[in-house]
Amino acid sequence: MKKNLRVLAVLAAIAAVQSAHAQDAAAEGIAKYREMLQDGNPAELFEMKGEELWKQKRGPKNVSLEKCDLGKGPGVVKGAFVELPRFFADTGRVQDLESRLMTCMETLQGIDVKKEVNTRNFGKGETANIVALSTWIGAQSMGMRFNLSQSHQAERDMYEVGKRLFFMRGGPHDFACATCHGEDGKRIRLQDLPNLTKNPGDGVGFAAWPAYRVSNGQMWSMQHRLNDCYRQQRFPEPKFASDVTIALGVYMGVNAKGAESIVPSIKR
Amino acid sequence: MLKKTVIALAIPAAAVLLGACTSSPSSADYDKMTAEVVKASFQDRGIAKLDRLEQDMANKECAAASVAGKPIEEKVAKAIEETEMKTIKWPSDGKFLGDWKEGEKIAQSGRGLTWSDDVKTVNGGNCYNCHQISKEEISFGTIGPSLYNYGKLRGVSNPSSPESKAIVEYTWGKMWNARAYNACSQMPRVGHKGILNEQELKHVMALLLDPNSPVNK
Amino acid sequence: MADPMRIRAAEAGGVTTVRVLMSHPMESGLRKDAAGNTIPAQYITDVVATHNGKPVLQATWSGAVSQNPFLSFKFKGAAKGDKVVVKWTDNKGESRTDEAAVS
Amino acid sequence: MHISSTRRTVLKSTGAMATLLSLGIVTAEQAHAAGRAGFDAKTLDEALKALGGTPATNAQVTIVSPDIAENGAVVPVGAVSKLPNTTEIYLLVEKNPTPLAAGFVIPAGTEPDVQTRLKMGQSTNVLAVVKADGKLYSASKETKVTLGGCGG
Repeated sequence: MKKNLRVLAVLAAIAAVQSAHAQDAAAEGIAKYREMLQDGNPAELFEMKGEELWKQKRGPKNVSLEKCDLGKGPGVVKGAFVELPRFFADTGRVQDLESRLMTCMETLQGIDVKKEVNTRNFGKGETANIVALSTWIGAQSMGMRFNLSQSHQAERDMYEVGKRLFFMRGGPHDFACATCHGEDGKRIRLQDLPNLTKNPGDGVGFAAWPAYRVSNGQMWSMQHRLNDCYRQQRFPEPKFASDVTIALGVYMGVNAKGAESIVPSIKR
Repeated sequence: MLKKTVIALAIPAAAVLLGACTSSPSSADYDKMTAEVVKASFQDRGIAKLDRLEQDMANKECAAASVAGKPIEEKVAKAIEETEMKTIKWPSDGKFLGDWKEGEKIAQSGRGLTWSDDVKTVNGGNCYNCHQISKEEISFGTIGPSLYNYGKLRGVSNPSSPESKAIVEYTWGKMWNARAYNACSQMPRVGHKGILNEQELKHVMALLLDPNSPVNK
Repeated sequence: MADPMRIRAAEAGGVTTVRVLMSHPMESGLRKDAAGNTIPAQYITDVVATHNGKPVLQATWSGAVSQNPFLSFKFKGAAKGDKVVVKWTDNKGESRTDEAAVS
Repeated sequence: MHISSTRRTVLKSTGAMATLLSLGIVTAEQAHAAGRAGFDAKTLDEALKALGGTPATNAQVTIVSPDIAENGAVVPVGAVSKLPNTTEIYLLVEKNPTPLAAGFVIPAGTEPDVQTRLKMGQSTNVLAVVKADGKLYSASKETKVTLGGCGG
């Protein structure tokens, strides 16, 4: 069932790619390549690790994360991913999946995550654990559609801040998120660029991360994806789970309303 | 009365305070909130320092227009273009074209100026990321227009002839500072921001305008 | 210690398709790090799959197999519930064995 | 539920060849010689020589590899043989520094149909070489490797 949904979403994404560049043999060849990669996505290795981390007793308090409230009540995982980021009353903040996991690891397990998370090495320690957890939690909402809340004022505020960040031009190249992701049907080199100012379609853009990157064999959560976007934008670095990253998540997530999640996906 | 405690977190605090007196914050309130979020969120890394977040008039006005979902005001656009036009430096020796083979290498490279580069990294032009250029390279972007046959289509058979002067100068100026011609152009201000130096720009000029370049075959 | 493999074995019409994902860097020994030093080779050299103790596939690999390797193959004669065991060994002598039931 | 279907056991061992030896599917000499013959070869010809000579192309052998790969780090490659008594399958990437990438021994009862993912440094011919009834046959196709990403 889960597998079928994944395949359907991928086929839809490939069909979209093919119609956009029907006459472009190269693009078709690449769509075929991506289709071939779907069977055997190493993201599943991270999913396994994430599930284990969720259930395992860890930290100074020696408890699991099974009581963690991801927004749908303590321990409810299914469907949580497609509603994040959202406002959490206990922290008084809008939080994305990764920052919420940090809260749970701190409060439930007593792990000093703030000291542990490090954008300089997403593949090590607690940062890698958060990536694996995000992969598994994301996968539990596979085939579900994004539906972020905008009912709390703080959520609406974060959307407006995110929108401003999306269009903010700076750095030596004057790039903004919008430079690459503000219009339909554009490519950078051969990569199709989703238009993130609206719902770019099922399984693309916000609905495709966490993803396994074949170019470097790493599993990337949205925090890592945004971090590398800013690197390529030639900006300074956004801190892990900082409000810039969360506001952009709200902006993209709200815009993606109705898009089907194919997480965990596989990417170039 | 109880003293009100202001929560240290920028966003919920703003929401609470603003929510108390007005139904929803104004666009200017959000601009301010965004500035605070930016200040709290970014950090220096490698050669990418916080000063890169400072916005000049051109970036500020163009971003504001995008947020509002409207084209930039004509008056503002003119002012930007005039300011940017003054930044263009013309070749010191009067020669506009270098070696197209070198130009192709620069056009291919997307390196330089990220926090994972260092000061010694030779910057690329990032050209193929957005433009089709030579026919041979099938991996090209479409954010900018195709530049295939750039010189040929514009009738440049001899770049140093008087007939070609206008287009040669325009091409140089456009690469030095694209926003002198189009206030909110997405193209980096390649010369003005020091992404490529004069010699490197000459090589890219040759790639586009030399009749022997594969671009014009 | 190496992370577990992900093994799926599905029987249909007498043929069992086995799909395996292995957690491994597959470092070829040909790459250099940022400082220009060669990254030492570490890759899986041997993979053996068995069904009821009988070998159903043996693979010999070089460092040209991609990171976090994927392997898929088909064999006859397994019933649902049977165990498929996969073991890999790398050039440094590290190894890992996991199993899955045929579904 | 699929996750719990994989039970994890870690075993200390002296290597897969030892397992093969103990299982009796290879003799000690075979384990030593067959082990890595051809994997050090620097050219396609040398690699083929190590496998036993130049194979004849045969339509019953299929190489599966994409026309274009978006990234050379992970290219899906597979081979299928319809030749009776296929006992070995090899995958070779002509322009890699060492072309022989993978070899598979196919016992009776296993179908000559394997898939994996290979690295390719540049556009190249990809070959499947199979041994059937003791003779070598091959199929090849070209895969173009494009420069992905932003060139940075």
